[in-house]
Amino acid sequence: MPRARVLIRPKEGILDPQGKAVERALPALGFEGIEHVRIGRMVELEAEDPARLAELCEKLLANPLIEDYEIEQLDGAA
Amino acid sequence: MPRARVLIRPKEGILDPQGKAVERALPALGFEGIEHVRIGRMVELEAEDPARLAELCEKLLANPLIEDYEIEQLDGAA
Amino acid sequence: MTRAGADAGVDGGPSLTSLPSTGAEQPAAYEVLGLKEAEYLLIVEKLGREPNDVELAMFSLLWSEHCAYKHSRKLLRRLPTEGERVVMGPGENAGAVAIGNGHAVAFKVESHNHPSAVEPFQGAATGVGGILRDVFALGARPIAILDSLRFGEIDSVRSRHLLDGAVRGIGHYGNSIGVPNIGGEIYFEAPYEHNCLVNAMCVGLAKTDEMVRAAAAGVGNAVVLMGASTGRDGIGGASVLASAELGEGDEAKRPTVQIGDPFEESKVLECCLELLEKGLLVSLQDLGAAGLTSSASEMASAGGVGIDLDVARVPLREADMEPFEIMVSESQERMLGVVEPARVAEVIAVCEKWQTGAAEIGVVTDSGQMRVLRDGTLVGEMPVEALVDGCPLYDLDPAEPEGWIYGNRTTLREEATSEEILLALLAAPSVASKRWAFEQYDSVVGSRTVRRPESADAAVLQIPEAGNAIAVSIDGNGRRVACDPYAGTVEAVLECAQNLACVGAEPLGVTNCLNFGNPEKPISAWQLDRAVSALADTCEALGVPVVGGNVSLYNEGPEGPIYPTPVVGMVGELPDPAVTAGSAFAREGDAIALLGPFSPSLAGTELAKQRGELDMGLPRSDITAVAAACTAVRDAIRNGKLSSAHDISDGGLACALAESAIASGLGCRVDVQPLRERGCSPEDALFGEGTGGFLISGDRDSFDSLGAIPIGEVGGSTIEVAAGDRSFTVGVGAAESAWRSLSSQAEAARR
Amino acid sequence: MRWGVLQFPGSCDERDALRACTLSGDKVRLVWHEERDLDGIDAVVIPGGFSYGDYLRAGAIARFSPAMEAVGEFAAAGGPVLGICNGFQVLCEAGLLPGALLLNEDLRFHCRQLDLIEESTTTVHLSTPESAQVDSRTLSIPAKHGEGRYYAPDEMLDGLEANGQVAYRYAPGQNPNGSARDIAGVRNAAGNVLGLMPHPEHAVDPLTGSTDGLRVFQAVAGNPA
Ligand SMILES: Nc1ncnc2c1ncn2[C@@H]1O[C@H](COP(=O)(O)OP(=O)(O)O)[C@@H](O)[C@H]1O
Ligand SMILES: [Mg+2]
Repeated sequence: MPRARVLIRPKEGILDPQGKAVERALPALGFEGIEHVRIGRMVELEAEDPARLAELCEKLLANPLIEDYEIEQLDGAA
Repeated sequence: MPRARVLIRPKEGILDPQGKAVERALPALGFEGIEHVRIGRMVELEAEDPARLAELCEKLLANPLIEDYEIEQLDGAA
Repeated sequence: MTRAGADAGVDGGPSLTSLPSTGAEQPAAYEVLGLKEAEYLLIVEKLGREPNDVELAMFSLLWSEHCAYKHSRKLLRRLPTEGERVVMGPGENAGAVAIGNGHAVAFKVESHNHPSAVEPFQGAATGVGGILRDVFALGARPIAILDSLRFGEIDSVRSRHLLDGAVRGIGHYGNSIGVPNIGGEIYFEAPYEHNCLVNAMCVGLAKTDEMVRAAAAGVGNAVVLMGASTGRDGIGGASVLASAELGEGDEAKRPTVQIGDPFEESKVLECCLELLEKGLLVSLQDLGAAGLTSSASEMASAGGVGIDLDVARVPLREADMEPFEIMVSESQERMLGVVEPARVAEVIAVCEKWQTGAAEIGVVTDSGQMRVLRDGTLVGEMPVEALVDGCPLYDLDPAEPEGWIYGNRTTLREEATSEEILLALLAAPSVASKRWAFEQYDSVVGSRTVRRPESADAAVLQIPEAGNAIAVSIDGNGRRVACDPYAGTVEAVLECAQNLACVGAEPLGVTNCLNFGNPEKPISAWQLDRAVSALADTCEALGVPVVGGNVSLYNEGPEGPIYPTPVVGMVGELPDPAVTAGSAFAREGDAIALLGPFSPSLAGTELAKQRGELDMGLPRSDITAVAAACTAVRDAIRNGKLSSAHDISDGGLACALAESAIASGLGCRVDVQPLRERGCSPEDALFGEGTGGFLISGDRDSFDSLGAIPIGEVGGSTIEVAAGDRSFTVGVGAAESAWRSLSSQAEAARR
Repeated sequence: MRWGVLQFPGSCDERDALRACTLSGDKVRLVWHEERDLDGIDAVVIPGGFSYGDYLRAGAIARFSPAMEAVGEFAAAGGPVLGICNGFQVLCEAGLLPGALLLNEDLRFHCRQLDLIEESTTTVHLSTPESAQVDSRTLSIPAKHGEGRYYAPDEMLDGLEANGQVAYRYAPGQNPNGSARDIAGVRNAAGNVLGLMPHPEHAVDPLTGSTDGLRVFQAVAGNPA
């Protein structure tokens, strides 16, 4: 079955508490020069019908009010 | 600054209850033919020195006992 | 320009549907911002000119229902607010009462209904965050959270989604910040289907002489913004004022949903408490609805001073925010402090220690003006008095409805036996055990929790600092208030008092959240008017002051208003945490008795609901008699005379018996004859509801002096009740499975 | 005996831990996460709570603090260390204890009083004279976490069991999170570092439910009840 990857990230302008906390902690760990850290989710799956993935994201995987998503097809269609 | 994306996924063989929960929710929402759902994290950031990202992943972003990671450079180096 | 989610940021504003629609003629900006023409003209008059955009944005928010209480303030004047124990009353961020040994507890309940209906997880989480800030703004360390929730019927997918999200959100915030959640209530009723209620209450502990007020003072003192940086959160409605900079496709940049960050709050909380302990703050105020606009203006107003703020000094999350955006942003986890100039550096150092933000953004002036600058250039100037107290207050135009307006749905078959009815009532999600929900909350952090959820009618927290304990309860049955707003609200207050009595506590103070429909509509206005009178009369009769609260109006769905829902939170004191009681039967062979002026009827009950027989009308409670019964129970508990005490509420005596039995694993044998002698039918006696009923167990000998009427005995493994032709026997195990069924009903969404 | 209780931004059970140490009759002080000096401290508690909000992974950020560096050296020198809940996660992240803690199997946070079985052991720090009595080996202690599913690869688990490094298990049927082999707490090979998910510091006062947690503190301090 075709494999796909969905990347889900907090919408632009929406607070990302996780990214903020990690970014703030980095210098103390010896990592300087790292910015704009945003933390989201990644979903990998196999879907018979990749055409329906957008709908799946809207309904279940992402929260469209606060998250954007992006679908990547990982290998050739069936 | 060069942008990068880190994908972090649960190691093969480790139970992924989030993926399972998605699989369980699918039929009620009218989705058939979706399998092997695995849920991980995505970290996007800008790093002055992309060469240090592997170290960042090993030390902080991923826990090697339970997670695999993958680094994608998103655009040309500085 | 979209208006999507304009009501997501604040609670209690007009809902989208009631805002003027964009017709052929473009409405004026003030109209889109929710101001009436007359209000706008009044603003022009007070300023002596047209307001600019920054000023209009600020006025529109401060003159909103949420901030100005324009339809409720006149009613609230009826409430009794004074008492010997009152340390802080309405008007402060939270009320507070003295509990002895130089300590006080501060508490308040607040709604986050509209944000939770849009995004339940974040809406509920930020609701908890907001009420915590109100309490630590006084210098009180939060020691408990309670939550009062209302959703549509649980067989609706939407309700289960909202329930799941709200419970996870409340847990997420409270658990992370380390404040125990010790109680609450959840009701499921169709009128909440499109407008759920999420009310959160916080209780904090402080040394009385170290508490601070929110009044700005000291001309020349610095105004310091602490905590999170400011983004475009919750600008929603005010976005009509945006200049063209943010183009059409960029609406996502103005998030309609605010994200809570309990980690940031935890740091700000510790930071503020440390600042107060070191005496570094003159005053402190949280930023809630309407952000800087309301916190700065209210501080200035309370202190009778002016404030100059420079928006260019506000740490921003997004570049290029406009001045009005900075002034109205509702970004979470921020606090505003007034600091003597010489101590600003020390304040900033403490904030750095806690890794949280701090910026000196303004100064206290003697101008009586709220002045907004950007890099030193004036961009807005308004008299504080006009902003905070200038909004007209409205009288209501109440009218009693002709009859029951909420509809009926029959879910119980007509021939159901008593056994079947009992099991159906126990399994009703509003009656069933809420363990599924409260186990998602940390109830033990802080080492104070002497009575956890479900072990007693009220939560009990030990306060070693004061050498005693407090008890807290939160209640409000909207269905019964719908049947009779006056009698139902009396019941809500009495139920709190009875709950406190059941753990041996004496009431000290009340907070409340008035969740109602559109006050501009006569029926909702009538419900609100009656409810406030009842709240006032009952608290007056009990001698318990109302020290704070919150009002959330415009709670309506397409089918009409929600059930009118006054949520009452009551805090009481008990001298010794080791001497309290629980609701579980304790000993085989103990006698069971009824105490109090309990005269149940089927009106407005869970059974009437299941039979589809809801209608207007409730019997009146005898407040004085109930208060006397509370005193009797409280004293008996303090004298160690009772093995258990449980107040009789939802589902009537039969459900109360089942709950005491399930909690102990012990059965009982009971005869309801004494209630029949009070004129109750067998069904009234078993399933009727009403105030004033205590179910107690203990030594039969001790009951006489209490005026309690023996009705049976603890023992066996069945609940056996003689009630004429309605007699029944149900196994404790069967009752327990019905009562524990909420988790399977709630999780149906996830399977 | 003097305890040190670490405090990170966001941790929230440290006051309870302080109280528990005091109740077990000892001296105690808070150790701020930026302190590197554990001088005069005989045993360390890494308390529960959400250090750094538990963001990214629970315990992932806290383990880099200067205080944790000091704890690493302290543990290597044989000093007793107790990690509770988030503290357990920090110790695992820091490599001072084996394994990792994952999201609860049902994805929900649970707060409940449960029974823990104290595994009998031959190591010095946790042996208790009464451990022969079956009854005294069951502790009633609250657990409260959303990320407490103990995981280690099978071979590692076998090794832990063989070495007596499994310190506590959830009583049969009470595993709240799907932990491997019902494991609630583990110790390091030397026996001086102990981590567990349930909260002994919330079980030290009869008024709040149980005093069984004191046994855990006493065991770590090496002076069993
Ligand atoms: N129903 C009520 N009963 C008593 N006091 C109330 C009620 N509603 C609001 N108040 C009081 O009015 C003041 C303003 O409330 P609110 O706007 O909710 O405060 P904040 O902005 O601090 O959250 C508070 O002191 C509050 O206690
Ligand atoms: Mg406030």
